[in-house]
Amino acid sequence: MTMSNIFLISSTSLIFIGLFGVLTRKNIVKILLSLNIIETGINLLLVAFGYKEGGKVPILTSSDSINHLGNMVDPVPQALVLTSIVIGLGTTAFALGLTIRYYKTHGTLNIEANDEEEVTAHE
Amino acid sequence: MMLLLATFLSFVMIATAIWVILTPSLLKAIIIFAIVSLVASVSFIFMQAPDVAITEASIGAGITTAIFILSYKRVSEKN
Amino acid sequence: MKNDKSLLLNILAIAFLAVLAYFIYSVATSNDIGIKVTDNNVVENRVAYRYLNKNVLDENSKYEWGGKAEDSAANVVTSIVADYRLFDTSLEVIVLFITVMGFGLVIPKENIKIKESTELLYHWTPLLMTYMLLVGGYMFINGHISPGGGFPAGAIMSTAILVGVLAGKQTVSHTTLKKIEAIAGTLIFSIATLGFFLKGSFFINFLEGGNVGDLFSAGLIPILYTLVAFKVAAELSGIYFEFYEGGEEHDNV
Amino acid sequence: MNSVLFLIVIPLLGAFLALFGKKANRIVAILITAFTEIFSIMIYLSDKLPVSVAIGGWQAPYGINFVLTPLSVGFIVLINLAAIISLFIIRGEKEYQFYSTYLVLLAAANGIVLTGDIFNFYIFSELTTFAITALIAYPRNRRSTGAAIKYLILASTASSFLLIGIGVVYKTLGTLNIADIASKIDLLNPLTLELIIVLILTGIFVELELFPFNMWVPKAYFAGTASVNVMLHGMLGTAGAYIIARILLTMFAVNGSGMLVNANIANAIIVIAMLTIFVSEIAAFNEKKLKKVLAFSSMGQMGLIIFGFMIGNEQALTGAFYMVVANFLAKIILFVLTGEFIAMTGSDNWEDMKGIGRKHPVAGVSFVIGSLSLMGVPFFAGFWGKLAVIQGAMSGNSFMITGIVIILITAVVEGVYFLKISHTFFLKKEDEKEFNAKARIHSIVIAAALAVIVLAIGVHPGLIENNVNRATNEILNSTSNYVDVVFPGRY
Repeated sequence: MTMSNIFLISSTSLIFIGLFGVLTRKNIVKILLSLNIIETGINLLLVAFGYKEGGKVPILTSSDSINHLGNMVDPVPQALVLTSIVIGLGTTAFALGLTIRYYKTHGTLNIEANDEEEVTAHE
Repeated sequence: MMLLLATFLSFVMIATAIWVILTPSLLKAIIIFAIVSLVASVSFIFMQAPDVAITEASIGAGITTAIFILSYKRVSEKN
Repeated sequence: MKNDKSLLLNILAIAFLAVLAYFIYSVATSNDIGIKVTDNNVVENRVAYRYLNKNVLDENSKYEWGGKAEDSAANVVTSIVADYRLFDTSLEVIVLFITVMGFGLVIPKENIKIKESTELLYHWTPLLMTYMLLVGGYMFINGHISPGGGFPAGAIMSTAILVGVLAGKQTVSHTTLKKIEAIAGTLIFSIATLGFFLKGSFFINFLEGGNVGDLFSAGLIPILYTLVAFKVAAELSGIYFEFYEGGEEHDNV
Repeated sequence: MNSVLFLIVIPLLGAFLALFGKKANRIVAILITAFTEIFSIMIYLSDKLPVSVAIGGWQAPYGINFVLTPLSVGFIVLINLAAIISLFIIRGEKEYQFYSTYLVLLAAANGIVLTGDIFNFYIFSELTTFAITALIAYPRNRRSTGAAIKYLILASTASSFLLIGIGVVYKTLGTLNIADIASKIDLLNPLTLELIIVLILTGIFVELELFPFNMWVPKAYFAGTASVNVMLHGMLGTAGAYIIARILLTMFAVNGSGMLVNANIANAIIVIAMLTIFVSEIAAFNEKKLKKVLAFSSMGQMGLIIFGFMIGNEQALTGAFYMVVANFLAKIILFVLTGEFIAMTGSDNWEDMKGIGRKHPVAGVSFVIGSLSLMGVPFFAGFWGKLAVIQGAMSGNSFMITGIVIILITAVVEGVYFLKISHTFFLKKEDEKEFNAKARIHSIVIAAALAVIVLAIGVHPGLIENNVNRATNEILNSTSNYVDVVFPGRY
């Protein structure tokens, strides 16, 4: 068992757990938490894809580090993950705003609530 | 030693993630999710990605949790 | 919530995930020829190798610590995020912009009283905020030589505003935040367009100069990161304000 | 050709400045869209195509690049045309958020078509998702909120698969450039390739409106206003058709043919497309809400286009491109008029719209022309597309014949419900009540003008034949054509 295998397996499990949550939960906030777990899992997975046993941080700190560029971990997945974290935040924020509105219009957080207007008229 | 620690972290992460999905209390789920994010950000340091670790800690664990809790207050105030 | 326990749905979901897991397992253990997911990385075959060597423009060029390079950011991740793939990063700013705007659009406007903060929080808040702002400022100024960058810096700075909101201190008004956001966004894209008029290409780092490892290096990167940090901070603080802000709702349907 | 970035940068600058513009937003939005439309037509007519544009001065595959081919720029022209029409039929949206979001959507739809980098594609597709969600949620009532959050959750889950797919591509091939990936795809292990295709396909499924993931479509169309419907159909739907051509038939194609590299997955997509056609036409038949009928029909047409693309021979591809254009024009007519009719009668139900065709004969006739074209009646634009797709499927195996049978059956179903609806419009109004609102002249003029184009193409398909053939030839040899633009001399 190497370090990268551990992280590959754990991140894949996180993605599966999140998928299970998205598929089975009914509460919108729970679904959003599951989505966030998927996103965390993907971020870990991408960084693990770029990881290399005994690799170093891809930051130049001294004149010596330039001679060992081949030892550094792959910086591109890290750059992609930086972007995807921010996109995840955007999704979460927007979805939570919609959730609050949903709670006001539907009176519940259940995703299977009826969307048609007529239902509210009787309440 | 590092390997052992990494394995431990992975187990913590998976266990807490399952807890998030299964717990019936929303507030509990949100707080535990913050733990998942924090452990993930430690894992990023293990994978030599300090940039990602800082971003995940401040955005993934910090701001996301804050927004979740503020929203939770809005959707639970009536019951 | 009792629907959460629907057994059939859970079994179906687990079955689906099991099929998916089996597929991934068979991919990982496949013995056919060709590049596999499980193969070890060979950095030399990847685009990352040229980023690390900073020789995208000229394949044979070499650089030294304290010397010139096509991109003089010592943090290679930053050089990718803010230079080689700057276009992605500026779109990321738009992602945050549109989601926060959508958030402000859909959230119901209600006046919510903030609880009186404790004496301790009220008096120590300025110190805490100054400290957070300093950390954030350090991060975006040093983003090209050490871990950090515009996005986490903006996030930390917005936490300072959040602390202010929770302590009941009026720090900045919502309108000011909107203005900062729009001005920073416009500046980012104006700089991108300026590159077209100066060097003939959008999103080009036309200020490139300085030496690898110096604080004053990497050309436009610190400037862009400053703008990004302010924009992100303004946007995220806007979210906190939306939660507590009353006001008229414009219903036009 | 670096100036092509203005297609992205100017709408985005406009999106920021919309925060300050109070009443001028609509004019500014129209001006910006007119600029992008004219600019894209100029690029299409110039002789500089095809060309690859490196952004930021870093050449591909190290930097991000835009690839301008006759196909991509042609789609840009269509998308911007839909955008400008959607602005003209706006009814009462005044807040700056609407225009800001719209301008971001415009930039994102342009970018999704032009980009030559798979991660950049992911960001653009996320941007369209958010913009569309905000536009659907804009009315902020019960219906639109429900539709928006369901779409957002579905699309984010799907796009996370796309991100995993991109990660696997980078892990195996070490590059993110679409042309670079396309030229190296043969080096991959077959099962790994299958995994990548499945992941990326799942990611774009939601935008393609394909069967298991398309329940958001009727909800979203029903919740949106008329202009949002035109945006959904004309911008997102058209971009979806382009995505199939570019991602499936270029990145994952057998070199020298328009076929997907993995025959099993191609067959699976064909089955899903057939299911989509069948399910959506049956659902449309039973639906009483006019907007939902159109949404279901939109899904059916999308399935038909994907069916044509997946057959992969020359005739089917030509047919698919004809379908894209015909469906684009005809559906815009129907959505524009539906918006007017609903505003006039105050009801979503088509059974309540009796007498509208008598009051406004031009609008009524345009609606009939649009629906006849969708059915594929001879001498209307849609006919040539359906004919060519069926001819293309004939030369395929027995499996394709099933597809032909389904297309013919659903064409009859489609014919029945569209005729029912059109007939209702020309019935005599029972009560003497006046309509709630007046029809706006410019909407009817737009619809009538598009109807004339549909008729002209139907009678004389040579009008767009050149453009369609250009696109078909590009896709038939897509990999080598595309890679040659970005990396001259690699093939």
